[in-house]
Amino acid sequence: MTFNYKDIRKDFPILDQKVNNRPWIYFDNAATSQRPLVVVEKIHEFSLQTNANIHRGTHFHAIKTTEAYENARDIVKEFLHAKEREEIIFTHGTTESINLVARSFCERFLSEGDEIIVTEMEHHANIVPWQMACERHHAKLKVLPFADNGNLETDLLESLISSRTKILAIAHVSNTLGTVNPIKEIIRIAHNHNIPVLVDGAQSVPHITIDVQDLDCDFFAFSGHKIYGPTGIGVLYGKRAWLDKMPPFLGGGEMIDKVTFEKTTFNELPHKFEAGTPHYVGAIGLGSAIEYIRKIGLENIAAYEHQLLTYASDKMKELGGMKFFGESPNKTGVICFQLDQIHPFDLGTLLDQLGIAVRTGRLCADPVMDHYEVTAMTRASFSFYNTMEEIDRFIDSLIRIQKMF
Amino acid sequence: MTFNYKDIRKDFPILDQKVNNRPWIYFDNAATSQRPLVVVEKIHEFSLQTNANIHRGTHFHAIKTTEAYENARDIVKEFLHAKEREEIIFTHGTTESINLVARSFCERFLSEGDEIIVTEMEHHANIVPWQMACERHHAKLKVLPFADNGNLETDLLESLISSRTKILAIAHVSNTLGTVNPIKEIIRIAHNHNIPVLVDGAQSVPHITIDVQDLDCDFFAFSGHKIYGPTGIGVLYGKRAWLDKMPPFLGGGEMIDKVTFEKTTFNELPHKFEAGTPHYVGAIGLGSAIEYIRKIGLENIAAYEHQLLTYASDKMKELGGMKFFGESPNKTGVICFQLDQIHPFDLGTLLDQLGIAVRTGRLCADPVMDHYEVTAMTRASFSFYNTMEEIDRFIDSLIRIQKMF
Amino acid sequence: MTIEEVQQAIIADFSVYEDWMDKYTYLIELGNELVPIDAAYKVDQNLIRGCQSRVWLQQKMEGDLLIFEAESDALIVKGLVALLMKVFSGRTPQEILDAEPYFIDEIGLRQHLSPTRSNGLMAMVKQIKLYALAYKQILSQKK
Amino acid sequence: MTIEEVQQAIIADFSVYEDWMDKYTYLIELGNELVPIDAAYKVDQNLIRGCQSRVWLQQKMEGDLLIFEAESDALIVKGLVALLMKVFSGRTPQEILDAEPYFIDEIGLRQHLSPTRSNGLMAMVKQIKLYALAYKQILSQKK
Ligand SMILES: Cc1ncc(COP(=O)(O)O)c(C=O)c1O
Ligand SMILES: Cc1ncc(COP(=O)(O)O)c(C=O)c1O
Repeated sequence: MTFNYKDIRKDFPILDQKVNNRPWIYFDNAATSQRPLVVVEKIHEFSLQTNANIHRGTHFHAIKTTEAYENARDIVKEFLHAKEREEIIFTHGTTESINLVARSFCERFLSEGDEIIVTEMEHHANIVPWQMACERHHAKLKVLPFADNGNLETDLLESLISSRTKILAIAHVSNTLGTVNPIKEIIRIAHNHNIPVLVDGAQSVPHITIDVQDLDCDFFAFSGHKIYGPTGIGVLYGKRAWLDKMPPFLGGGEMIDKVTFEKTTFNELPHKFEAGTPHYVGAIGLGSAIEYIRKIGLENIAAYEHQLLTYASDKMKELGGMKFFGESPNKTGVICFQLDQIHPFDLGTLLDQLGIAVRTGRLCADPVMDHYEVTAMTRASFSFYNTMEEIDRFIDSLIRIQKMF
Repeated sequence: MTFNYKDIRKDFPILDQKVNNRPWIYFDNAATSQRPLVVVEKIHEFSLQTNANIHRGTHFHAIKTTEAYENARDIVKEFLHAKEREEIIFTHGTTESINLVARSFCERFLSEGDEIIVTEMEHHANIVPWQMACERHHAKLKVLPFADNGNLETDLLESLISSRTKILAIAHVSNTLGTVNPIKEIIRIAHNHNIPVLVDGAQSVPHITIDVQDLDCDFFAFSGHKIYGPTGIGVLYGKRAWLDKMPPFLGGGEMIDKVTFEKTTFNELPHKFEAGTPHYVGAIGLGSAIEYIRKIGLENIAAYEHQLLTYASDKMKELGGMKFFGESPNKTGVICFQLDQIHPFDLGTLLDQLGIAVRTGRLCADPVMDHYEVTAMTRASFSFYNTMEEIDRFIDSLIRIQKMF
Repeated sequence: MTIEEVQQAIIADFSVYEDWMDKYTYLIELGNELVPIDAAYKVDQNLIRGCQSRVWLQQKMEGDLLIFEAESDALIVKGLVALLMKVFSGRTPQEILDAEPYFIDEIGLRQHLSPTRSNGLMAMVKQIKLYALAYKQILSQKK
Repeated sequence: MTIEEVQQAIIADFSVYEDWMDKYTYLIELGNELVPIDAAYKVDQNLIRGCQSRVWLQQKMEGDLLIFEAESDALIVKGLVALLMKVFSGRTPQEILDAEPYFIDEIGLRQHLSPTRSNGLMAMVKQIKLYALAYKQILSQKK
């Protein structure tokens, strides 16, 4: 085995602490991941040694910072297997990436009476921007549903598509159901109708190797903080053909070519979409996070996380009164569940008391709550730094809590 | 004197390094400031000990992180003397703050034929978003000019205002001319006509005590990285009355109340304008930066920086062939200049070779370049960690370079 | 019992438990014992905003006294609600306005139930005080 | 001199200077010596993009040889431009395409003049090669 979690734990000293007098167990990875020491140290070191605003600088630190920032772009480009570095836009997170497209793409390509397709399992970040765009442009939002087991009803896609469909936006992996959607197939179907596809990769990049050219997606969005990187940084990949045609999103420094009050012309990609001083420290941290996981190997990570998922699912099933939301055979290490009649808020509070962090609530996915007719869920989500022993303690804690009600 | 720069230098170890074999002199503070050790350490410490996604979390780290983030909001609120903490929106920088208003305010309040006023000395970040808004809404951008000495032609303001004027956007301090604009008076004039005012405070917050209630501005924007804080974080202050009326800017998690595909309702302030996972590490760092400068005292900082400005200006004037851009009696420590016929790029390159970082180019202010009919400028900008000795070396370097041409 | 006495009693009750899990067990007990409010009152307008679980709060005047009824779909929250009911329900508006629910701090609940924890305990106290203020004004106008 | 010889000569010239300030002085000298290009060619379409200073590049064919003329409003850049002219101007398209301007690295210019420094040295080399490619195709069609 190429994967030794004991070594891995050393990379994440933050995990080595007590919460409520018990060793901390962090099962809230789908909300945000922990950052390995190399990333924290990289940011620290950089912050102590190098700092200047980037681009157009003629001095040493400006050049060094610019190089570090642009080097991070190259790392992301390799990571996503994009064709050109100019197709990698640094944003502040998945949410901003999607909003960028929902504003700029729709401003150019969405007209009254047009349609946008999303799925029923989307995170709010991949619903609300499109709803807002539809409202601005008097267009219509259509929804591809999922089945109770958590699988998308891909068969229905053709029937949702019309000559007015302008874009399809879909999560690669659902943040509640864990389902890995067959996006390659979906992209193929959409492309048959000349419909571009935006993939929300927030929950897939930490677990699945991405090749945007092979997927042939038109846009791909993800967040740094979910992939062991810093907060406040994210990525939008977009095919040059689309990005070139879209009007800019934010106006400001760096994204312009020449400003006069009569007429402003815009800079080339990627700068056109990077207005203002970028979060260069964040980009550099993200680059170092990607290098870290490439060293571990995403296949190794995925394989181990699958073991965690299977082990946890099996053990949880053995408890009576366990209901799972999302049981696709093809899913990542995310388990949404309901135990007996215990309210998720109670369960989360008590698990926390026992040192275990899970997420409870509506998980930014109201339509998924509505689908199952529940007001809230409990979600345990695993990462490759979690262990089988932690799952054992999680199960024991569930048993203990079950008895309290 | 309450101010001892020798102590201050200890807070900024990054300054204590050589560039091109000479002790580094950082005179590019208007582009971005250096961060004191307490800020760097605060981020480092926090990153090593605490991390979880904020809001709606039931577990220990989520609560601790949320508290730290919301505490930063309180610090900003106090710093700006805002009335309510809900009026403080965390953004990713001045540029995003202005774009937020240019999108959301204009979507609601700007119609065909309306007008927006900016000034001729604005940074592109306070021009382009308004130009884009005018283009979207078929409105007109009007420009308040400045005189050659760098002072705004405030007298002309009344004549620019019409019944169609919907908003006025103005820099508190110009990033090229250094002029401190009489914004309180300008706001009073605008308010007489019921016109709200957005103040671009990017260049004022590091030097001038801000009281948004006293100024009575409607919006105030600034960036963390220019005020000794981290990159990727910024602030928009807005009066509740306006923020409540404006539609949301970005759609996503946290900014919603309830999402259905038929109808989405939005969350209360400030969440309504904070879609997605915020850059909580950045906000916490910004809070610590503000605490740091409050401890030093903005008055002390301003007084010392004024000494640096006067000293440098006087010495520079003694050199032959020196032309200044911006000579307002009321200015911050920013000096834009032209030495003989030496191209700013050459000057910047050679200064860098001598260990001195200045900014050269168009400074994100094309209209200022056009005003003086130059293609580029050289800018030296000072901060309270700079010293008289550094200015002496700067002057010596200018003399040396002057002889090379 | 006065508000003061009730708070002291609650503090005494909780002082028995050292382990937080036991305190929660006790809260769950209290939650289970709380009389459910009439389904007719479980409407959106009685929902307390900012809670992760749903909390309904309903009030009425009986003579000079303000009677509260409340419920939650989460049991721990229901237990907390039960405590607040003991403290605040059946009091005059003035008594409510004068009282600080310091027991929350004393039994260590605030740190576990801070506003940012979005369980809405604070939101609920605020709502109770708002009602008290409103009724006080109504009563003073009657006189 | 062949391209190779010119590059070697430049490297030799620069090897005299240890201090970068002296190298810059030399570059400024070279810049001052560069024959200015005709004002008629100083138009936007001849501007090299991505430079902080303005750099104009103009080309023509004389027989089999590609002649470049260039200028910049910044003197150091003009000096760099002069070096590139020595290397690339008056060569056949094929010679230009075959040549790598390794002298830039050797005299330590790349580190001081990286693409992100936006002085456009690299952009200029790219543009020169593009012209060479274009003329090569034109020439081969003529034959
Ligand atoms: C006056 C002014 N406004 C706006 C900005 C843009 O700030 P940021 O790049 O941090 O968004 C700057 C900084 O360059 C500035 O000086
Ligand atoms: C599927 C999915 N999309 C989008 C988002 C939003 O990401 P962020 O909050 O980093 O912008 C998330 C994270 O919660 C997610 O899980």
